[in-house]
Amino acid sequence: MTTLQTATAVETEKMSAAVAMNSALDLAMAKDDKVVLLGEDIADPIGGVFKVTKGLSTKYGKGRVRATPIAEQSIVGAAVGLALGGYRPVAEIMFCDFLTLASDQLVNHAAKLRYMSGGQSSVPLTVRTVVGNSRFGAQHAQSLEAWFMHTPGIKVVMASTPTEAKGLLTSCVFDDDPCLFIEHIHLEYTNKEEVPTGEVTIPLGTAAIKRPGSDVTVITYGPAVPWSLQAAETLAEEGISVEVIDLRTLVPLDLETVLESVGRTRRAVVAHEATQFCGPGAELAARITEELFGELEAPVTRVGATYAPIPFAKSLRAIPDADDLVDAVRRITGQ
Amino acid sequence: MTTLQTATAVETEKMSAAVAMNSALDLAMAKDDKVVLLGEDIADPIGGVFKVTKGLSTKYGKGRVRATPIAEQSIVGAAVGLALGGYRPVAEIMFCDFLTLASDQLVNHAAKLRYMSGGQSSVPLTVRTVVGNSRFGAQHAQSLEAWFMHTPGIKVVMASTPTEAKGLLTSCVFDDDPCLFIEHIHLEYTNKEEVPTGEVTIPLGTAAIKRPGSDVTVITYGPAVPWSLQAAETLAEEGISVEVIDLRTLVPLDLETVLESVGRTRRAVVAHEATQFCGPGAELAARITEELFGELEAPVTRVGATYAPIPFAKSLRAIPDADDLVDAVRRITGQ
Amino acid sequence: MTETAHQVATAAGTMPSVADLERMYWVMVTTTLADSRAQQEAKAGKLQAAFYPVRGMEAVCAALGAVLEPRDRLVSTYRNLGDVVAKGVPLKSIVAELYGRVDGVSKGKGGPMHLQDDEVGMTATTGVVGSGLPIAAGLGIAAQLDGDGKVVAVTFGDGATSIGAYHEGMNMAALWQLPVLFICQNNRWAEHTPLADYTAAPEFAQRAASYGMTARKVDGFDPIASWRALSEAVQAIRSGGGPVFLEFETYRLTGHTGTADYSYVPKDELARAMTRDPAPNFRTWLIDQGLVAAERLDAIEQEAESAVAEAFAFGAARPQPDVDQLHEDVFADKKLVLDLL
Amino acid sequence: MTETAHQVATAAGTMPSVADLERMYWVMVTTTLADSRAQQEAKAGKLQAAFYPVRGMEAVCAALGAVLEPRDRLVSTYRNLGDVVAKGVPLKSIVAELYGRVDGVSKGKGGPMHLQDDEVGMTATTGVVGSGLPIAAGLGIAAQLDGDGKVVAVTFGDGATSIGAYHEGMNMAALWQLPVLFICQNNRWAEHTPLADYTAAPEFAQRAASYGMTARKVDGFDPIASWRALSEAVQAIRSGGGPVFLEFETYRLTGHTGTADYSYVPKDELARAMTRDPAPNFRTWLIDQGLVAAERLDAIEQEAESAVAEAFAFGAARPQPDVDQLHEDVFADKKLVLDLL
Ligand SMILES: Cc1ncc(C[n+]2csc(CCOP(=O)(O)OP(=O)(O)O)c2C)c(N)n1
Ligand SMILES: Cc1ncc(C[n+]2csc(CCOP(=O)(O)OP(=O)(O)O)c2C)c(N)n1
Ligand SMILES: [Mg+2]
Ligand SMILES: [Mg+2]
Repeated sequence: MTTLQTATAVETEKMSAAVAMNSALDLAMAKDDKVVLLGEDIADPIGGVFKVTKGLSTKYGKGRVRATPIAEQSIVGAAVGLALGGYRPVAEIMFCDFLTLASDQLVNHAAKLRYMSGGQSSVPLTVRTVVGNSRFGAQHAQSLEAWFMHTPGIKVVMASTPTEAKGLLTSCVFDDDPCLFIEHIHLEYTNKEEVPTGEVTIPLGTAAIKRPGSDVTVITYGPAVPWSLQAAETLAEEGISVEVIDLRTLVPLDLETVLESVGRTRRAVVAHEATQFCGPGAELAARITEELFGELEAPVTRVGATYAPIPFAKSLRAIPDADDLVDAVRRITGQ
Repeated sequence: MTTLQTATAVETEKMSAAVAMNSALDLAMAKDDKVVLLGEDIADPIGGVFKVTKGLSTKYGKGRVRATPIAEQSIVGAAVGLALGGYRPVAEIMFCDFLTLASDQLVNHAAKLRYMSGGQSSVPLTVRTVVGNSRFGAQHAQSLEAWFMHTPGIKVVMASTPTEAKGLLTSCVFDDDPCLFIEHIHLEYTNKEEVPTGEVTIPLGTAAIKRPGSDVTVITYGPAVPWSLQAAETLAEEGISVEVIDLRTLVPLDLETVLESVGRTRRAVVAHEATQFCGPGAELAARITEELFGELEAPVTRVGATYAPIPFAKSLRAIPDADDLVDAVRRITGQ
Repeated sequence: MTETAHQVATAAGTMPSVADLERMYWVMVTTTLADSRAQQEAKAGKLQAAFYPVRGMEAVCAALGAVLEPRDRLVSTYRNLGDVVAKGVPLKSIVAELYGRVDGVSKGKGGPMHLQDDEVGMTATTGVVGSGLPIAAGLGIAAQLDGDGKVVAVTFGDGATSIGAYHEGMNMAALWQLPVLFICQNNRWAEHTPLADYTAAPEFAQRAASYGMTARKVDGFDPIASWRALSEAVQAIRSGGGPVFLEFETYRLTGHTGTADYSYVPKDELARAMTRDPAPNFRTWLIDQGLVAAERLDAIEQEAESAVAEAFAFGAARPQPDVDQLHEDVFADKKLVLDLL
Repeated sequence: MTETAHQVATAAGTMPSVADLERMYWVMVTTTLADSRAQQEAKAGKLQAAFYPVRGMEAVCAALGAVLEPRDRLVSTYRNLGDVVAKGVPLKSIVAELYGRVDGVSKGKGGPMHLQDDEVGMTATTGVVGSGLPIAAGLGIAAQLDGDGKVVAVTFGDGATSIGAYHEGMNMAALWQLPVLFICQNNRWAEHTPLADYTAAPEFAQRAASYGMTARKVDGFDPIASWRALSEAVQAIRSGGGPVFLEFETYRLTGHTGTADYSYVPKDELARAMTRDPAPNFRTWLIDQGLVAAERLDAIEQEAESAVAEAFAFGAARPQPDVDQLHEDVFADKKLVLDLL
């Protein structure tokens, strides 16, 4: 499977995910003047609170890069209108928790207009948003990707590396369907890597095997990828060979890659930072079991956030980490 | 298991669910003057578009039964405020799809305030809402219970009979946590039955075995219960004995009843009208499999709405029915 | 609202061309007839759809149709029959969509709440109160970036002024001076709740002005007054003057839906409003003013009558969409859906 | 805003008692000191929390604290330090919550964005811009039903006026004449976006009046003008006069958060605002007017200084909550949670 397709795979630069996404937006805007950005604080000098749009209002003007009022419904609603008007809007919703304010527009309009219009409307919008963490408390820390997976008509994407953030975001911008692109505050600036300076696209719906292994498959995405790889490392030292699959897009879902792997390893754990109860892992566990029932050596196990709002105090850990995954893998491998 | 507890189990009257819920609210308001209602069109003469609040504004005054502006955020937000102010508000959101407009208040405030305040706040509110059907098109037909199951801190309830609607709604009103009570337009007026005229309460978190059986367990709730029972009837004629469990509350979840049953039948199907992908059935399937892995004869199967917005035309059937369930049961029983 | 029957603006001012007057009359009559027919079918259980009558709003819709160009965009609501007829959506495609049939504008998949026809600039129709305003703002940004003088019109009810999306859309349009025409159809009811029961500030135009945009209140029963206000607004917007808000005072002449009870309406209020019924008043006025002859109006009526009859016969007779449509147009690529099943 | 430094209202009018003046000064000094200390700790990486400074708002907060009774309720935002100090939340419990410690008002589970203390009527604090207004409306309904003259105050920023919840809350309060005091802290910035970039209608009081409620603009740097406007409003509300909206003109004297860049602020604007810095100006004025002696003010400052030092020492030293708190208070009954794991 191709994990990366580069138009010009030559020049690279060390970039954080924030910088890589900035580059993706910059290239997209240069290539297609129908690409427009909107969101709170996205214009210069600040260039977005996470700096992903830095420099773009200066380069492309405030007509195409619009710092908006604090009004999430109208940010996404305006993106819907822009999309219907022939543009490719990229809207920034500062925190994933604030998607609750824009969910009418996302769910009832963006995701349904193509269908309800009998195919007349395309809604090629991208909503970028960020999952925070407990430094801000419970209203700035929720991973709501499951809500949008459960909503027919909208694609859901979460990257785990700078290069993939660039490639997946580019694909979202040029996709003809609405896309929700969820970033994570921890991945935004840490983990710099060499990223192609030219256009990168990664087809939506292709998972990547981030580490091959033979005993257990860990299926994960977004911020859980780094700690899943870390867990795999720990487990390798114990002689357990873990294959780590980064889904990269949740809708469309690359089930083929998942089933091929679990068909080999016969054991699977799904790991994510969203709440476990009724979360993305439930769908994956149910689906894997439906498809590979007779072949599984153990039930598909889930490692997700516990059933609680995200507490502010650090001593209270609601979101899982490498240790939890290590435990889960040990459990289903009978160690 | 007790499926029904009546304070005075004597007098009954033939009631639809709408009338039974009206009776529940009436009795609750008479008993506790902290119970107040708010929502669009809920005051007389119309008494709510589904007539559930008919007569109550006349009886208890427009101070306690408030027809609101069309403003879902402030309906639920005001309910949060009322709850913090010592009241037991019951808010009506006309269609489940409009929860998208109120989800900030439900998810970020109602569900989190007890936790974020370190236990200082109780938020004893109830939000009643209705799932429509395709007579209204795709923006009036969504079953969003999975969103709120995935949100720690809020209870989720769906009744399938008039008596249970009355008993569960009463429990929600007097519960000290926020409750989302989802009704279905088809169940609102059809299926009249004898319902106690006095107070009825059904403890949240208790499922009911609606039909005992030995070959397969069907786990279902709300509008899928009647057609699940119908499917069980059809299957009985083929010699397949189906146990039908009505969950009644999704949070808290009576997993004990479910596991006891599936432990016996060793086969399970989860049936609901919500979208199957990443829906409530995924959690149940995953959980049952985790707990009863070695004992299952077949993978837990799901019967839910297909991955599409709800089409208006009747020829396009996105929501499952008895036939789909019959097929699914036949499949996992190897018929 | 004065109480004189047959009242149509007589004050001096620009006037629509005779062709426009005739088209306006055609829109009003067609809308009135199709509306009554739809209500009748709904009450008889033959049209199994939530249908939202537009009786009382015909004059504003007709005037709007006359001032918008086909390239101008319109965003409407569930109560859209007058809007879609006026914008030029073919009647047969409208009625077939009401019935959920394959020849409907949206192949029967949207239904009456979501009538849309890109060919004529009928861009979107929402069933969620107020949600059209931010969408219109976005279309306004698109039009502004296109820079070709397109106007975006959005219609909504008086009750929609209470909701958050209304507020956000208004503020955004004023901020960026977007080419958006906000059309508040004030029929004095929000479902079954009267205006006075949901706001302490019933002067919508005044409130709209406080966002920093031009705003006016207009007699919405009067097609000429409506046409004048609308064409002035459209001109101003087209020439870069920023958004305009127009509140049209009318009255809901029927129940909220095609089947809803309306016994609660104050009888005298309704009777007074009925004397302003747009189509018949316009007819009388056109004749009185010597603008269009009675015979010509008769011919328009007959044409409308047979068009409506034909459309309903067509709509009810056409087949429902084929089952393979179920997963079509969820995404641009159908295969993606099949992978998720 | 005039440019005279040391300016405090001199116009005739009712005045707070000396005790109130002293308490107001105490609130202002304590807030200023605690704010600076929190920013300093945040910048040093010792306070790992999003902290939102309140510098510039001290006068309004102090005046609000002076006019509200303990039974009156207050709903605040992430930028809440002045509000919670003024409402009487103990400083140690505040600071411990900033650090997420077990002795915090919310046991460390809420954090700085969600300071709350039911004991003193500090009812809720939201991190979602504008969401406090509908909640305040609901508390207003409760107060109205209680019928005992309680007032509900809600504070929010100028940027919050753009959002849907603001609009819905305002309309609801006006409709039902709820006992709600809307306090717009206009510091001229919404995060990093200046007022002129997010609305074409910067006269918030004027816009508020269009909902059908009393609304006024007040010099928020002036504690006496603020106190007068607030006490008048509270009296009117308490006696059943319905909601009041007050816009307090101030300026954000620091960056958006304790660690945010603020280099983009126009230097002259900031310098002008700095001359109005509430606490030092109030001190000078109290002395000039002969209302409170310098020695008494010195004593208040010293008391505040040691209280702040003590609170930070305490907060940073206390333990974090025990792990068994993780599933406590999700629901009233902890057992329900354990069943879901
Ligand atoms: C957000 C939302 N809430 C509630 C409804 C249900 N509803 C449909 S029409 C309507 C009344 C709208 O009143 P108004 O805006 O005056 O328009 P009218 O129907 O009078 O044309 C309501 C409440 C809805 N469609 N959307
Ligand atoms: C709904 C929502 N959108 C965005 C944010 C991020 N945010 C936090 S503070 C803030 C600025 C608010 O400005 P204003 O209302 O003027 O209050 P101030 O911070 O100036 O006191 C924003 C956009 C948020 N908390 N909530
Ligand atoms: Mg209306
Ligand atoms: Mg501000």
